[in-house]
Amino acid sequence: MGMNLSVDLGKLKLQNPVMTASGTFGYGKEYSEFVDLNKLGAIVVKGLSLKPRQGNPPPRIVETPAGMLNAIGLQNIGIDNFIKKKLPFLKQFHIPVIVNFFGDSISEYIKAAGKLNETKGIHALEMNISCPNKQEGWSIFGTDPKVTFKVVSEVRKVTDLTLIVKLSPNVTDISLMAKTAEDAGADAISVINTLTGMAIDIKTGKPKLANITGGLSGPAIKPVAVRMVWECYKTVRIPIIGMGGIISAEDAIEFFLAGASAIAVGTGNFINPEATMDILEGIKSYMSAKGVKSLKKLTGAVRC
Amino acid sequence: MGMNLSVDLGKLKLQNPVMTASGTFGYGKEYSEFVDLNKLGAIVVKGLSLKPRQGNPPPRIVETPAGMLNAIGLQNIGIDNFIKKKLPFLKQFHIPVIVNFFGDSISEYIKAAGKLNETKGIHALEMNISCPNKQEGWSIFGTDPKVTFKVVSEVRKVTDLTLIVKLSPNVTDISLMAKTAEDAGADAISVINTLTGMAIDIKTGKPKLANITGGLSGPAIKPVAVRMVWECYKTVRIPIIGMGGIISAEDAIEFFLAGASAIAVGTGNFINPEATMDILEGIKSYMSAKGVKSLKKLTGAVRC
Amino acid sequence: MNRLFKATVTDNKQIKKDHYLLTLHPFKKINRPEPGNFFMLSVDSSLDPLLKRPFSMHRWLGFDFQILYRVAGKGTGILSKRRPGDLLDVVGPLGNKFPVAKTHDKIILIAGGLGIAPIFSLAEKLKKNKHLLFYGAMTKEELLCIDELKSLGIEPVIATDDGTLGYKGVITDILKKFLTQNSKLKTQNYLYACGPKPMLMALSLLARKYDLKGYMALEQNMACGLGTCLGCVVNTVDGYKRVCKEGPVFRIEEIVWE
Amino acid sequence: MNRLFKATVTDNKQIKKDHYLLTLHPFKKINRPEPGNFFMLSVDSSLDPLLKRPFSMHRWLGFDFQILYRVAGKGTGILSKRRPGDLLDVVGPLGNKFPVAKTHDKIILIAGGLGIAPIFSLAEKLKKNKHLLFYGAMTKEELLCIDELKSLGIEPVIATDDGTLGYKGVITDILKKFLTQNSKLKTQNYLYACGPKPMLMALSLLARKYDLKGYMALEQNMACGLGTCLGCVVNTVDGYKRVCKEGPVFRIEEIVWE
Ligand SMILES: Cc1cc2nc3c(=O)[nH]c(=O)nc-3n(C[C@H](O)[C@H](O)[C@H](O)COP(=O)(O)OP(=O)(O)OC[C@H]3O[C@@H](n4cnc5c(N)ncnc54)[C@H](O)[C@@H]3O)c2cc1C
Ligand SMILES: Cc1cc2nc3c(=O)[nH]c(=O)nc-3n(C[C@H](O)[C@H](O)[C@H](O)COP(=O)(O)OP(=O)(O)OC[C@H]3O[C@@H](n4cnc5c(N)ncnc54)[C@H](O)[C@@H]3O)c2cc1C
Ligand SMILES: Cc1cc2nc3c(=O)[nH]c(=O)nc-3n(C[C@H](O)[C@H](O)[C@H](O)COP(=O)(O)O)c2cc1C
Ligand SMILES: Cc1cc2nc3c(=O)[nH]c(=O)nc-3n(C[C@H](O)[C@H](O)[C@H](O)COP(=O)(O)O)c2cc1C
Ligand code: FES
Ligand code: FES
Repeated sequence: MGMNLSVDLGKLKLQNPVMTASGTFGYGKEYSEFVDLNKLGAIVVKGLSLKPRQGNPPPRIVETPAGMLNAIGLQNIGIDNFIKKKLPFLKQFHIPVIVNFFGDSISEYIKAAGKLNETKGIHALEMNISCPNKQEGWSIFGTDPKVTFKVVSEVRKVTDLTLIVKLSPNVTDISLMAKTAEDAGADAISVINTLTGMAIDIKTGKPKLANITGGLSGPAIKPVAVRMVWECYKTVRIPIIGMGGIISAEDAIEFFLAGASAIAVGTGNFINPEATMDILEGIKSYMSAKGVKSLKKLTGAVRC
Repeated sequence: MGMNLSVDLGKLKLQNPVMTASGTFGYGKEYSEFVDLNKLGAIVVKGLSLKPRQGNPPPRIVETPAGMLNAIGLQNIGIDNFIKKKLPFLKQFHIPVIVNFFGDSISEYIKAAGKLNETKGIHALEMNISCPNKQEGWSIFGTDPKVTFKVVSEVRKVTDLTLIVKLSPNVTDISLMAKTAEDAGADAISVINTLTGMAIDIKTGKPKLANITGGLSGPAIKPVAVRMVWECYKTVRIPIIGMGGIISAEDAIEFFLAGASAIAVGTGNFINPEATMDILEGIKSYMSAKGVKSLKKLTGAVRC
Repeated sequence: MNRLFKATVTDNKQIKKDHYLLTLHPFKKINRPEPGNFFMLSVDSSLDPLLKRPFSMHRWLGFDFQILYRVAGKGTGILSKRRPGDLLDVVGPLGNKFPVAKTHDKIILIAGGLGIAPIFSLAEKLKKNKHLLFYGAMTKEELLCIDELKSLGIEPVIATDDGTLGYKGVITDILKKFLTQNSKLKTQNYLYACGPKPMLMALSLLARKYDLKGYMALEQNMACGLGTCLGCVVNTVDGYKRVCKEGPVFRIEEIVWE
Repeated sequence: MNRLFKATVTDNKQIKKDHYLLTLHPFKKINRPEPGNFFMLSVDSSLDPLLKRPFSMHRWLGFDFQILYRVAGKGTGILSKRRPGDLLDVVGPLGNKFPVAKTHDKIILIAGGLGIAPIFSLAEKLKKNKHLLFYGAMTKEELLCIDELKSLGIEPVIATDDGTLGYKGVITDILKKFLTQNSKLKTQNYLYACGPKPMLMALSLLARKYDLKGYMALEQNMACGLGTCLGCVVNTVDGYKRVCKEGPVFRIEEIVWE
């Protein structure tokens, strides 16, 4: 019916706007039973670092009202293992593979990006500068604009892949962070990562997470995420990947209207393993009911 | 049974820690049908300004997952009308009346505080430097530490009442804001006000709130609020009034363990008009079940 | 009297496609609700939906009462699944009522769609010979309580958008015809209306044109229902007023439609 | 086969104070669940509770299957209110199974509390003469499935903390006695256990002391149930392993209790 769902993220073209949020879709394999991966806009894998990491002790997750806290602590198999053991599976599919990565220092970011840049079968990089689960001093990558500019522009130098910077919502001014990422050379931004939260078990008097605090995700944070996407949209010209509490097509459309060019489903996958496909179908139905021929028309179309 | 529930906020002593959150309890009268006001720890009234304000156009509220957005726009009858028409009713009760107030400029803050300071029957002031519903440039009172220090220390000069500063959660570093308020002379801090959020009606393509954005409250934000109370507790020595999503005694106790000396119930009043009393009873039951004789023992007692 | 109470669902009947009639049995004697009053109902103890939902008093049965509702979204969807024996938390009766003065010669009631819920209670309260009821809906299938009205001796003037019953057209157009044909009707009458916004806007114009007085019950998103949150305001000639407290019933001429 | 399916509640029976037996009829043929496997169930379509809840396969009825559960909080509270005809979203069967080798001479099953849910399915699968079942609970009132076990020809060794049925004491103490009295039992046997953490910790110590091999099914908070979120790990001698993927059944000696 001639509907155009395609999305441009820098040089990268997605066939449709439905992506997976890093850390919620593993390396794709587990969900391939529920979702025809070839139908996704792109797959974003669990955050990787140069070396494998064992992550935080359990308990690592706890449910909260309409949301969940996680403190996985960036457990991952490391870039080398990913390339050897996980990437071959993903290469079978025709969709872009986007690798989410992070480092403990600027030089680690650079090394990781350089290594990923050389690897065939990786189509874009998503820099996580915002994960709140790490120790003191680290969160500065995503909250101090000067440091953000530095780390993003250094990474920009070592990769010609589409570079997405994933922003932390735990800041006073998200649009400043968005602008900083744009100025430093990002091709796109992901908005938002998790809000830092905490839950206490009043029976034991102990935090419910071994890590004490964790990242809040799920429907509870959707209003904050939509607002941040809208603020970023008013500020930057690079495309925005919207995420935070998307579990239905209606949610996804809210993000498009607020200014997102693409969206990612995170916690929604846990609630419904087929969420991404249901959302894609729902977006199509909405567009045809509204007579919208091109998805690009929806981006930022909120009438304020 | 000899349980001590009292709380000290500066010079002010509360008989128990259960307060009402500004803007959710009117001027007390409406809820007096459901709650024996004499049993509250304190009553905090709707935010007042020097002049009456008509607030934002409707729609002003919309429900979100486990939360709600409001954009009342600080509608209020003004300090003079409050003193004339509402305060006499409140004076009948033996509990402290805490007046939440705000201004558009430092001089308005000072004038408002001065006027309230002279008024008999007002026991403490809560400065709202954090309401996210106002126009551009205003939110700086609650997000720029330099401005926060200035406005709080100026207000401190004109009042000897207990001065509570209510912090905005829409900041990168809540503990810095807490420290700033403490250094500027605050006797206590309220943590947290609402998170800025947005919701879009995908049928009409318009924001669900006439004001576009609004403040997110209710259970959805509880994990963020608990985390912020905990961060403030580690940083300041003045008492913390915890709020954000408290609807049950269990929620309240979480805040005490995280570091709150008292708590305030906001959105919870809408869900259950008797919430404050149910919470007070629940706190007592918890304390007697745990053999805790003094509420002060619970404050900050989380075992990390 | 404390207006918070628990009530048992004694019946929750699907009366038309999306429409249900809920009968509630309060645990204690409650204040007698008047036409125009509403209740805030918790459909569930879950945190989603979070807030209570407002519903007009539809029928007062002496101790029990009834709510007539349409499944409009999540909350009403859950409500439609409540079964006899289930418990609900309720606050009410709330708000003001339709002020019916004895002196009014003849009263014209106008209901659009679910507006029939409170208008029915008003019709039931009035003597049947003292009023005329205009009742419009999208289609025949959405006309409610026709039999109940008949058994009260009330024969409404009916209009449906698609003409499947009564006049074809919107109810305000039919009313307009009546008013032009019966010039006497015009001044001696009071209008009492409830219905969707476009209907009430049309009615306001009509009232201005024919210099008619009257009242209408409005809706607005609500959080507290008690007048404290200031969330439910509508714009009036005297500034913002709260639907839950100064309303839901307002004088027709005081509302400023944007 | 796609393990996401809808199932109809055909029965949801309260069998003891807080304990329920849920029978589900899947809309499609599902993979045969093995003892140790579990399912993720949506108790509701609400966003609170948000996540699916994990429950062990208790009894496989050929096409339908049963879950034995205790009301532990909000989600199980809601589940207990589901009635025949209600629909639930389910993912499963998930996780690994109790690996029962043919060569094991004699098998000792140990269930503590609700641990009987999966242990029962294992007992049902094994020949009755090949195993001994130790079953402990707080009190007689919390012992489940006793009649069902009997009808399978299984006579469990029972212990209750308060001595209201069987031995008085914790089940691991009773097991210990047995082991010391029957030294032969020790080496030729495999333990298969499920129960609360303190029981499993005690069992681990016992296993180390008597050099017994075996398996135990663990629990952990879960979000995805599919191995992707890395939320459900437990510490093992080889580092963190996911309860939903490498487990829920682990070798006794590999678990590192903190
Ligand atoms: C004073 C008053 C009396 C009412 N009487 C009745 C009645 O007798 N029968 C009846 O069926 N309905 C009545 N309503 C409307 C009813 O409250 C809404 O249909 C209901 O709250 C929708 O809840 P939901 O969760 O199903 O829908 P949601 O999923 O919350 O929303 C669905 C739609 O309903 C609208 N809506 C949500 N909340 C409200 C609200 N508080 N008021 C108006 N619209 C809302 C939303 O904007 C949306 O378009 C009344 C409303 C008011 C204010
Ligand atoms: C593999 C596996 C198999 C299980 N099999 C069964 C079974 O057959 N029968 C049964 O009754 N229960 C079983 N459980 C436990 C069951 O999942 C929890 O009791 C349930 O999730 C509690 O949900 P709730 O909303 O009622 O409780 P909540 O209100 O969420 O919490 C109540 C209590 O339950 C604990 N809890 C919450 N989620 C989990 C979880 N995912 N796993 C363990 N504990 C949790 C909480 O820490 C808290 O102490 C199993 C758990 C796992 C991981
Ligand atoms: C269990 C879990 C693990 C996550 N891991 C990562 C990660 O490794 N890197 C990252 O950038 N974001 C990570 N996130 C954040 C998500 O990608 C997403 O930004 C966030 O959860 C908000 O979206 P949601 O509400 O749809 O889940 C993780 C989120 C969850 C819930
Ligand atoms: C309808 C509404 C009006 C509010 N008005 C004010 C206000 O006037 N001044 C203020 O400082 N906070 C105001 N707040 C914020 C609350 O006092 C409270 O900080 C916040 O809602 C978080 O608590 P809760 O989740 O319990 O509601 C308002 C909140 C709501 C929901
Ligand atoms: S609903 Fe709160 S003031 Fe009307
Ligand atoms: S529950 Fe997600 S990895 Fe196990």
